[in-house]
Amino acid sequence: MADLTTTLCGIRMANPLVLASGVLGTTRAILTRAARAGAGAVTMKSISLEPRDGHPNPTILTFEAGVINAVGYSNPGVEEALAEFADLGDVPSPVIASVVGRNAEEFARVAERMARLPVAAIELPLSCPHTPGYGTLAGQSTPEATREITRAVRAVTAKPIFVKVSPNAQALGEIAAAAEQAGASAITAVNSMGPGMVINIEARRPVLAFKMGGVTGAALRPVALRCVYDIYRTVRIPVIGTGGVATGRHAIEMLMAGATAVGVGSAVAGGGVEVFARIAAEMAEWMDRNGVARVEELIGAAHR
Amino acid sequence: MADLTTTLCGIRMANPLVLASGVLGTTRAILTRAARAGAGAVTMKSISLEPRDGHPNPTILTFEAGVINAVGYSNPGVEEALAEFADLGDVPSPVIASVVGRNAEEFARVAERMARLPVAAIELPLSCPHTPGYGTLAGQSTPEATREITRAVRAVTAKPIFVKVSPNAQALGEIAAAAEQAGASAITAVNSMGPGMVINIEARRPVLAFKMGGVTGAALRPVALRCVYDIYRTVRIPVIGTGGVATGRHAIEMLMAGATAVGVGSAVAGGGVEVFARIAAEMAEWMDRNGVARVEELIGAAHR
Amino acid sequence: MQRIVEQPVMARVLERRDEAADLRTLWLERDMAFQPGQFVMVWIPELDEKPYTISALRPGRIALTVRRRGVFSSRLSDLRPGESVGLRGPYGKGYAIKPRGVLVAGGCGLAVLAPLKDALPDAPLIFGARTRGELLFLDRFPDMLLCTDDGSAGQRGFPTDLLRPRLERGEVGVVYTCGPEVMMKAVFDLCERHGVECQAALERYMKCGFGLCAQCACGDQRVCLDGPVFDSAALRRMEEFGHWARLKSGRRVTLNEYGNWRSCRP
Amino acid sequence: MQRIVEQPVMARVLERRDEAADLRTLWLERDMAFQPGQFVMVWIPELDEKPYTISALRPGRIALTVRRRGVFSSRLSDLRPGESVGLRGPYGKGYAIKPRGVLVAGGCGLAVLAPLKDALPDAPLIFGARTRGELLFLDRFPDMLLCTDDGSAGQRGFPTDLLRPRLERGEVGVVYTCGPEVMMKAVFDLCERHGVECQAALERYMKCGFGLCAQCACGDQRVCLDGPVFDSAALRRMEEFGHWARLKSGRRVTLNEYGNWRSCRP
Ligand SMILES: Cc1cc2nc3c(=O)[nH]c(=O)nc-3n(C[C@H](O)[C@H](O)[C@H](O)COP(=O)(O)OP(=O)(O)OC[C@H]3O[C@@H](n4cnc5c(N)ncnc54)[C@H](O)[C@@H]3O)c2cc1C
Ligand SMILES: Cc1cc2nc3c(=O)[nH]c(=O)nc-3n(C[C@H](O)[C@H](O)[C@H](O)COP(=O)(O)OP(=O)(O)OC[C@H]3O[C@@H](n4cnc5c(N)ncnc54)[C@H](O)[C@@H]3O)c2cc1C
Ligand SMILES: Cc1cc2nc3c(=O)[nH]c(=O)nc-3n(C[C@H](O)[C@H](O)[C@H](O)COP(=O)(O)O)c2cc1C
Ligand SMILES: Cc1cc2nc3c(=O)[nH]c(=O)nc-3n(C[C@H](O)[C@H](O)[C@H](O)COP(=O)(O)O)c2cc1C
Ligand code: FES
Ligand code: FES
Repeated sequence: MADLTTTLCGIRMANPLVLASGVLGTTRAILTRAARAGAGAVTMKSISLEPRDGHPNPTILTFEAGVINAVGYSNPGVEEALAEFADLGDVPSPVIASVVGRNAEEFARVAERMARLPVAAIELPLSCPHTPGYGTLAGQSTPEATREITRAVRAVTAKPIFVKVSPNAQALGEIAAAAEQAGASAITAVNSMGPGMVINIEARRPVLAFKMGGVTGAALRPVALRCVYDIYRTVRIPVIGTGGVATGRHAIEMLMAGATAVGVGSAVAGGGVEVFARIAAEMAEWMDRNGVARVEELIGAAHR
Repeated sequence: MADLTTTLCGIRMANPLVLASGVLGTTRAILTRAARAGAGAVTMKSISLEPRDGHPNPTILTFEAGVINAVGYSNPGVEEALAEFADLGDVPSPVIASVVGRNAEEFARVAERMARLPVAAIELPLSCPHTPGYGTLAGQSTPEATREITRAVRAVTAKPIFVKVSPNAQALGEIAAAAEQAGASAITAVNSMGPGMVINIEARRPVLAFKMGGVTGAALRPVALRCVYDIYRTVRIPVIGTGGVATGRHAIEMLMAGATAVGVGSAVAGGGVEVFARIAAEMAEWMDRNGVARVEELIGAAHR
Repeated sequence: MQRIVEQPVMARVLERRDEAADLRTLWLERDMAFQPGQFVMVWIPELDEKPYTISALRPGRIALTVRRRGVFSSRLSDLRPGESVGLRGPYGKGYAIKPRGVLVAGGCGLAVLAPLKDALPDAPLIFGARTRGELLFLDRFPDMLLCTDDGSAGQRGFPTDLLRPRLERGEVGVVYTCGPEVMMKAVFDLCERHGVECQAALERYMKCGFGLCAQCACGDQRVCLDGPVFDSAALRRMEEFGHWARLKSGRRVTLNEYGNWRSCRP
Repeated sequence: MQRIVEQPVMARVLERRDEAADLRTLWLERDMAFQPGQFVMVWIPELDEKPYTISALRPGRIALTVRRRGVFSSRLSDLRPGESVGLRGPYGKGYAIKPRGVLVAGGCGLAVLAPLKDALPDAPLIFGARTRGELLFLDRFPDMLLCTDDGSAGQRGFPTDLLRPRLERGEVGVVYTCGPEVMMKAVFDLCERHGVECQAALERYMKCGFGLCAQCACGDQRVCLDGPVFDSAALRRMEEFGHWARLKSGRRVTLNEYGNWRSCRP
């Protein structure tokens, strides 16, 4: 049987699948469930300094080609998160803390505290397209901001830092390079796309309360794949390829584009928590059929 | 029965549906067929100064959520186009000429000649994501380039000019405003998204010969809708809302987001040339059921 | 792969009817395959979207029974015939029907159990409210076994007081309950003592409604998809059941602090 | 809405066999529901993708018969067992079977008609080539009516010479043809004079293969989706048939200039 284990920035994973931030990751118990269901690593929903209610509902919809959301970083704030995730002993996979802030200083303040938890890495999404004050809407999706924020966080923790980038960024290569230079350990590519909009024609109104929201799932997949391909050529740190992965074939495409690990989020909507075990099984089956013994043989294969 | 006629920059259309550039529009005979099949207006495949073979095959694929292409502006060049489209007498709908160039001067040279044809308008795609020397890859997707190119073309023709923008552009509002100020008559929103990539895992290679290509169809729809919504708030000239429209409901969503006309391209892949008549019928049926007599009542309705 | 489009579809209000103090039933134009215990997300454009159960179904129409409580439920209650709301769903897992069931409702939790009672007309239905003015569906279910905290109608006391003797007599196969979580916890504990299965419909703050965000987490369960109805085996594993719930931000608070809408108490 | 994923799926070469000068058949590992006249797009990674017909089918395998002509067809012909190519399709509309059909093939157009002959073993098959060395499938179809331009095998002359008497005798219900377009035009004109339906498989430069780009336009028809097989009614309306074709850029040129791959002449 193919060996699905992989190592990401020194973090041993039973398989390359990472539960993406914002999907399922609200509590320790749910993280535990996702890990038991087969996720090689699990990411928390992003945590900010203060509690946030996020946008009013509707916040999460699907359309014919994926998911669209404007949750708006609802989260209980770092204080509460330290309690919720204090004990991660029963989560059988490494846990990644996702940290957001309105500026470099805030990122550092939250990251410094979250890094005290028994988490394997700190992820910094600089790329949310629908939360005023954060991500793209706060100008965090530029090489300069990326450098500044990554440096600030690097100064407060020795843990691996994953910088999460936007598929919309025009200077994606430069952003990834800036992150690498500033001390990032890996690039998570990508966050949600757009934003997009859904209008209900009987109501004559955008459906999301925030009107627009990030597009993920199938719609994002080819764009995410291209971002991973580009970033792999630009930086030497590993990439967590994220966007639209729903099958073992999709995951292997991501690996071949250059990903060391593969994020899975929206596929939980159609496939349930069981999606991790299914994708892993499909990967193993394909690898066996094609004489591939280890995941490493696949990473970046489309470049050779 | 609902009245589907609409007027776009003085151009009378039997319905708001426009055949998008690059789909079906290679010859006069095919344009005639699309118009007879119910397209309210039809757009030619983009024409450049010299003939272009475009990228090698594979150039056009579909994935689970839409179409991905890197055709690379294959076209017979302006000289040949003048012969092909000299007589448009049997095309029952207005014809839009799509013109591309490597710089403002080339745009003007091609546009000046194409404008002598009996075409209703000249469309300028500044936004192709996969053709070196053109569009996004030539830096045409900025407010400055948009202004310069639009001005140059405005200087050589009095016909309506449609400036076609990219869904990836970060300064979309500014680009639309620059186009308007420089004399554009309408904004076509949007061109293809990304680019994206598709990898064949058995071959371990990107499938498109150009490796990456623009993403269209269902995947693009919410992003296109948001672009139209944003542009409608920014400029006073009309918008041709294009991206992923495949049903009457989709077309009405575009109108409500602010479009005056609605482009249809990728839907031809699943729906055939018949897609225009079907979408128009679905629109009329919805309008009848909802007491909407005329298309104008729908334009921008989601903003009110 | 996601194939189902989770978006609200507008439905017109056909009629409305006052049920009790602050409680109103709205009939909406819609056909729906609905299992008792499931819910729909109700969208009022430009305001919010919240979960509600369907309290009755007829061909071409469904009913929501809404307690006027905050801004949203008030706006919903005040909708007039001809106006529309968006509906998506139904979502979640309903009650699993087993022999010799007893229904135990508290307050407007009866809205959830009402279609189950329609499906099981011979099953006993115990209904408790704080006071006579908060009783509902008295005409619809004339055989209800009533109790009130203040004794103003039916027996004075709690629904558990009416359930206990039946459990002791060994005549109960399964208990279906919906109401304030403290009440459901009491019902569950009682069932546990008698070795009888209990199915309880939980309420948590919801966003997606289809299992993606885990905003509705209770223990490691998503109330929207894994529930809202949970059986004894699941309830036993849920440390949070009867104790904690999460606010919109995800902050965990006591049930009291969470505000217990099903108690129908402001 | 687009639901089918149009992407190449790799298929292994199982064996190869030389058919004639420069003509080779490759057997690929694939099951496919295929109508004679349809085609597949064949992808050689990092080179190009081109249309080919399936010249024979067996359970679990399909055959391509390829004339070595340019870079692509040479690379394809040279693939060794165990190597793979990508296939997508089948695409297009095949021949519509009608009573009393006659097959008329020119050059490697026989590759297209071969599976039709397999399906209609009793239908006469007229096959013309320039010279004896370009004949193929002689063992597969021993009953073929042969002609060569130079008389080196079969009757000296063109396939039309063998078709004409049959038309005159009124024994032909429909003519299925594939070959150089000038030949097909001659066959079509002959059929028109005798009031007999003709079905011809056209060849144009292709990109998508599924009707989106109209790069393959002939008149107002897309050869990839509306064809490649067209009946007399359609052929009559196509001004370009027999006269013009389009290069990769879309430039319209004479058939001579286009290069007539089906003639199997360099
Ligand atoms: C599965 C389910 C079924 C429900 N069925 C019904 C029903 O049939 N009839 C009925 O009257 N109510 C029902 N509710 C409750 C309903 O969703 C609203 O919470 C309630 O109407 C109060 O809304 P409000 O905005 O008017 O009050 P607010 O003043 O905004 O809120 C008061 C309290 O309601 C709760 N609440 C608010 N929003 C939500 C939410 N999205 N999800 C869960 N709780 C929330 C919170 O505890 C809050 O403290 C149901 C809830 C769930 C989870
Ligand atoms: C429906 C259809 C079925 C075909 N079936 C067969 C078959 O069974 N066996 C076979 O040997 N060939 C077949 N062909 C032709 C084949 O696709 C190639 O064109 C041929 O193999 C020459 O390719 P090349 O690259 O080697 O030659 P090149 O030197 O590149 O091209 C020589 C000439 O081939 C033609 N050509 C090149 N590319 C294409 C293309 N994508 N589409 C159409 N014509 C093209 C042009 O006229 C060109 O001038 C078919 C073509 C079509 C349209
Ligand atoms: C409902 C939802 C909420 C999300 N919330 C967050 C978040 O809080 N932080 C973050 O970094 N990414 C968030 N994302 C983005 C995902 O982590 C992921 O990058 C994206 O969805 C692409 O992967 P997918 O197509 O597999 O879903 C969210 C995505 C969805 C669908
Ligand atoms: C195969 C293909 C070729 C295209 N070629 C062009 C082109 O030459 N010029 C152009 O402006 N847009 C081109 N486009 C973009 C379309 O005109 C349109 O903007 C885009 O596809 C979004 O609409 P859709 O989702 O309805 O297809 C092309 C799109 C496709 C799918
Ligand atoms: S509300 Fe999103 S998972 Fe339950
Ligand atoms: S090859 Fe694209 S339409 Fe025929």
